[in-house]
Amino acid sequence: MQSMPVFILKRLLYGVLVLLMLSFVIFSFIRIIPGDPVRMSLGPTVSEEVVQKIRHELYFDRPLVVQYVHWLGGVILHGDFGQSLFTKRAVSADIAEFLPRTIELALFSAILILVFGILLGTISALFRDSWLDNSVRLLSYLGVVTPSYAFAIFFLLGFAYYWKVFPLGGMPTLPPEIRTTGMVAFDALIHGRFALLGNALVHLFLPAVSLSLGSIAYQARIHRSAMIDNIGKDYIAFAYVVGVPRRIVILKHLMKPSFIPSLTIFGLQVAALLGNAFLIEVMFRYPGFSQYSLRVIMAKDPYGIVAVTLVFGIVFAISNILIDLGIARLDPRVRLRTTE
Amino acid sequence: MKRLATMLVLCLTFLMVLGVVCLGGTTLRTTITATPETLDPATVIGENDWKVAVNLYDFLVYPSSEDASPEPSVASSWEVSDDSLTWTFHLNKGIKFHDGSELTAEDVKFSMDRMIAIGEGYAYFFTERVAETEVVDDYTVVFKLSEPFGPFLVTLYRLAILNKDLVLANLADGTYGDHGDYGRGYLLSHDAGSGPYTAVDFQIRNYVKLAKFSDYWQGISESAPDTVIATEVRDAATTKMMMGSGEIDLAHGRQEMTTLNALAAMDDIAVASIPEMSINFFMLNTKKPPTDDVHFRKAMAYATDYDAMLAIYPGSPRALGPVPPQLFGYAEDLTGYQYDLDLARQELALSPYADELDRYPIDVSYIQGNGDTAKLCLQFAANMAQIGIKVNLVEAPWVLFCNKEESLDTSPHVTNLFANASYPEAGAILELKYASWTVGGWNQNEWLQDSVFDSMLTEALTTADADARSQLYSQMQHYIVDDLCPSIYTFLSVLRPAYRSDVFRWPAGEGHPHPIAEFNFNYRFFEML
Amino acid sequence: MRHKRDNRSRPRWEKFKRQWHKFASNRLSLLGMGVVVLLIVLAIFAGKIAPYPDHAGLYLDFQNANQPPSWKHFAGTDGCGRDIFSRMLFGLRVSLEIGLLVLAISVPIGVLLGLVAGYRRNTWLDTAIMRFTDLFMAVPPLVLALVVVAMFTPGFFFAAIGIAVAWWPWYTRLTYSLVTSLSNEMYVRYTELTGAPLRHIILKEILPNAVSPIFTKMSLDMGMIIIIASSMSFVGLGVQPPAPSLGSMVSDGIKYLPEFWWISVFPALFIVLIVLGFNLLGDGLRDVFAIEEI
Amino acid sequence: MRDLEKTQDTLLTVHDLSVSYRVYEGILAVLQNVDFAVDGGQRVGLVGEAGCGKTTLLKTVARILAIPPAKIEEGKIRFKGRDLLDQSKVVHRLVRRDISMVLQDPTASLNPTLTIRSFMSDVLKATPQRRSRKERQQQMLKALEQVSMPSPERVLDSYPVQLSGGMRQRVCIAISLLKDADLILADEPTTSLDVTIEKQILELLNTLTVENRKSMVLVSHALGAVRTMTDRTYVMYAGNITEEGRTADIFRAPSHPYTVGLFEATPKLSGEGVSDGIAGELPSYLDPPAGCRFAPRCPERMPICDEQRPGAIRIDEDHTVYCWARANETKGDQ
Repeated sequence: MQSMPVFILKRLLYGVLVLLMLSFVIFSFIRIIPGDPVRMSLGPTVSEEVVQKIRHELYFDRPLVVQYVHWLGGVILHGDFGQSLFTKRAVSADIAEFLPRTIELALFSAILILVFGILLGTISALFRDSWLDNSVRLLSYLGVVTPSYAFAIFFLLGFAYYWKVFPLGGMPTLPPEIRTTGMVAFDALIHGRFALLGNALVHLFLPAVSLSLGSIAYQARIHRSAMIDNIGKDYIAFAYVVGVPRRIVILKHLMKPSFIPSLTIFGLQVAALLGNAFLIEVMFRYPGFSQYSLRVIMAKDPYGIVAVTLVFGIVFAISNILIDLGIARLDPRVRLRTTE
Repeated sequence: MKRLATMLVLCLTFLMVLGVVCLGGTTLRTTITATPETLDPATVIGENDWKVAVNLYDFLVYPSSEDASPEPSVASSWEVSDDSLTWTFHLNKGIKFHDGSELTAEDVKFSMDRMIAIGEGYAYFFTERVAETEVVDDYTVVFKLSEPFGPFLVTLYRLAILNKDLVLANLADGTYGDHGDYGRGYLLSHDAGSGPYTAVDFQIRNYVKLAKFSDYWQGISESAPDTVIATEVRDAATTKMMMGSGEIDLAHGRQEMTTLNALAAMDDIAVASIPEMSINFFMLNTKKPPTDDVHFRKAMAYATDYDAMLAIYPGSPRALGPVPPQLFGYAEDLTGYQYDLDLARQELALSPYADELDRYPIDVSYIQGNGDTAKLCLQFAANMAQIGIKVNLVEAPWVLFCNKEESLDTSPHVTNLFANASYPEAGAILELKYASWTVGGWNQNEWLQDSVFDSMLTEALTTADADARSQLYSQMQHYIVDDLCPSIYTFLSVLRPAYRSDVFRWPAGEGHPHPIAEFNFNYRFFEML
Repeated sequence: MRHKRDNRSRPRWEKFKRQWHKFASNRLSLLGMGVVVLLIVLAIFAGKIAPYPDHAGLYLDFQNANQPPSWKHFAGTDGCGRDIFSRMLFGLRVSLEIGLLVLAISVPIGVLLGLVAGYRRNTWLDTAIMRFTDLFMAVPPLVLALVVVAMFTPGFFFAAIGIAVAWWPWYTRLTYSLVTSLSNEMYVRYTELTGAPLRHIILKEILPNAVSPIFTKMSLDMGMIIIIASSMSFVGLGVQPPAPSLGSMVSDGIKYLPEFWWISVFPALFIVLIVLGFNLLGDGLRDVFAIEEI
Repeated sequence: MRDLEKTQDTLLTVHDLSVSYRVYEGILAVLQNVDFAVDGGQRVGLVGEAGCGKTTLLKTVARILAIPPAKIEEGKIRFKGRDLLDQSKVVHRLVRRDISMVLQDPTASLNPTLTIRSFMSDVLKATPQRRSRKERQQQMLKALEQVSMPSPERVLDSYPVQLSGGMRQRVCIAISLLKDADLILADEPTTSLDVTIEKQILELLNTLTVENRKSMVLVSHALGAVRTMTDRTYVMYAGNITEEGRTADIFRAPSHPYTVGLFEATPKLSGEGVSDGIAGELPSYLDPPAGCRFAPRCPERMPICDEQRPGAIRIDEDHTVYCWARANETKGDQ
């Protein structure tokens, strides 16, 4: 146990290493592909001197490695991801603007996945082969195979256009004075702006649901099978026979080991979330990071792209580490192995 | 979950009420296809940027709502030397910037110098033409040109006057020597103008919020909206919903026909039509086979079914040449090309590629997102098929589209695009479309690089006398259309903003659109009901 | 040597029969297989089956634009008056082609690297390869794919490349774990002892046993890939018009919601059906080969 | 005289129990009309080669048989005069209070994600008497010391993985003894342990049961242990009881050919079957022999063996065997 911090540190370091390599690969990509992004962003009417000047400012006239190192220095020293050619502002500023909203969306959906995935999985495992189980399984199957944007369409049609219980999309803006994290609902909550909170939630609801349904379904499937093959295990039988009450057996002796596989899958689900967020944010006009990423990616905005991939990588790595910690927490075998 | 939903909705409605109460005064809620990237008028050429800029800033001269000819604005009067190289402007007194300080000649000089120094946006009007700017006294400023420049006055519509002191007070370190970043950082999200409105809140990709500037020097009527919120709404479904539910009063004018029809069907919703200084081109690459052959190009021009295309954009007038008719220097006597397959086949027969058409399929590239453009290109492809020309359609996202235009070998045979004159003279669009120095941009896929044309253009632009200039312009148009046929001119672009006629009145709605599209969105002239 | 192989092959055949029996005993798996076969047939004979084959490409009929579903047009028509049902069939073809192309690119690469790394376990080569795969698994596949496509030009081919770039590492991982587990098994040890060459061990011993898991994963991935490909067309970086692609059909339809709902709803449902088919099939296979969650 | 005892305090009687498993290939008829009894304070041995249904029998009694796939075809189980097969709360409570079991595999029977402490305290909390945390602590330590566990404090806070096989088995026993059940079912408590520990554990069980006068069913391959520790012995083969009686008698004069073979094969006995002792292997439960299930392997096989199942033959006043061969002998005697 005591050497857990070391383990985390190792994981972090490794993650950082991978991300550095990745960013370098992307960088070299951008440099080798034809077309001059600077000229592109300014258009043909701008004089060559100006373009050259900006190329120089952005290190595009230096060798790849120099540019990369300079950029890296900026990132490490003062979190400066370079300047976006298309929003004409510091990429870091854009990230600060857009990332929190996406994080909020992702968290919201992640919670939905965890809660409902586990819940449904447990129910159908406990009532195995009952109509309940079967219907859950059927639904989860449909859920797994339906792409998130399909959900989005159906929900838009249903809840936004016909019943009009939810807005079509967008997100209320955060009054600057209460901006702490940049997550609208969260900030509204901690500053007690409940009207805004309600509004934010109402805007989060459909995107989050369409984003998470597929994962919920998958999570449920995994958790179900995990529980079912644990039910057959000797230690459950033993727990019963030495007189542990049913309630405790299920909630503790059965739940805890079943969480191990389903938590592992949960890690993958988070990744899926970040990916799918692209379409969802586009469809719900959710002013989030994915939408921004899409823009810079299409714009071939050099620093933008690198920053975007890097940020995704970071979020990804962090979530993975958290998952691993969770598993280690649950499973002494893992924990002992890592601390050996 | 339904209960949760309804609960949330209650909160939402409550909040809306709250919002309205808080704002107070009249509010005009409008949409734009994209928020500006910056509020810095010196660096932008985009429609959306200027729709905002005309409200934030003042200009030496202001385009008349009749024919876009220059009228006094910040400058009460001006005179030009006989060699038409020295322009002297006398400024009005007591013009207040938004921070209360007065607008003087210093600010004008500063704005011009800054624009040239930065060299982005519309700076190319002035770089290498404006040799220097002199401040004679607080209310007199003199521009010294290095060569005569005919359209000089009208290009001043793009010189927004910045508050020098304010900008200098907000310099960050940058690459403009002792000017640091020349206030670019500050102007990303603040205005430094004297215009009828001031920017109070700007969230990029989200919305811009303008507030009425009460002591605007020309005065501003009570009925003009106190607050204007321009929200970025691209997608049609949302626009329809919000218009229907009255969440917005004025939708941007770039809706598709299906959307417009749906909107027009709603009650209290009118659709204004604003002709732009812009034309829809099929730009034929004159350097790539087979479109490098003039007969081939003419064949294509004859094979295009213009009426079918106008049917996709109903109400847009047919364009015969590259110049929109409302521009100074438009050649009335152009005949252009008509849909005539026989003529098309004759022309095609003259082209060296006539008998090996299938060896030369042509790529037609257009910008993803607007269904009508797609239909246009599908129509075009269908037409070309009629004379045996094979077409590959290439839909590209805006920026990838631009990427391809950068170099000759990546740019396609044909692109479909609207090209926009940046000042109300034929020269503007002729230069943009066909000058050798504007190749490599999305506005010119022709890669014309024709020395004859270049020299004509230079001559025209440096001709001070209006009539002479107009003459040259019309010669050029004939040369382009009749001899070279580098593009197929389909129709004149018309903005069609839908708006709630029960909420406000505006000139464009009354059938008096301003000839320069952006200037229709100067909210000073709006009248809330 | 030869007769030794015969000995092996007969039980294999028996094994196959038994497995087929087990597979067939699960109705859902059969349904999945049925759907997939049907889809493949539809895709191949789209030209024959589609009521309006010419609507798949350049075709304009603004008089018939945005017609609701009817007997004439099962799924209605789109903004250009093209029959959506016909376009769906051709879109299906495109989707399947992309799926196959992606697998054709990523599986061989992935498997090969996996085999090499697995067999040169705990050498620098192993480390290098596996770290390299980590590189490509560090961001969500869709993001990576989009970046790659944006670098080049959008279209069928590069869309496939983009996805493949994000996909091969999973096969490397899978093969790697298979090899490491299999190579511990007795008979491979044995072949090692008999001094059979590495190539022989990999080709004759490991690969045959790795086939079924890999195959299963492929059929499961087919669905995923089709979803991702359609997502890419959805944002305009996938297959380019006029070639019909389900993803872009969906996204085109969105701006016509809610009046012309059918334009995007039917293609969306069709995607669901496709993915459903492949997943059912894949799960069936997984049960038969008794493979853990891949 | 034994009959008297029986009427006095029979703790557990299993009568005519048949249990089968539904599986993909079909129905496995495992237990077949098993009769089995345990008296108060009595220790009963149950022997037979691996896979002959011993565990199924015990699990059925302890009511931890996984149903499905298992199914109780017929039969009665009475415990303290109550029918164990009925699902009423009373019976449930009764079982939870008075029947405890030690499973074969200690590793599998301890939840890898729980510390010994949390497991034990769950058990203690369930017992009728209320205890303070402190008392529980003592109780646990006591239980662990009982099984002569070195440094019990450390063990309490460790996870199963951190313990050796022997320690795990002791922990299991300690846990199963936490509630003082009247009947302890010990299912091969010593497989997977090396000989020395095996000895310790068995002695441990022995003393514990003797001391607090518990009844115990001991399933074990260690025939020596069964011989020394138990009063009665049942011999099972392929889901049938083949022979039963006083341990002493059975070991002195094994009667059923299977028992004989079993004893001969002793040293080799364990997981991998009895190939050396008796030729052949267990019949498949899918379609077991119509007659005596041992017939196919039986050295004294007779035609009838394949047709009818042998009835109970009393060869001694408390020694019963199910075998045609013996039946004829007894006839011969008369």
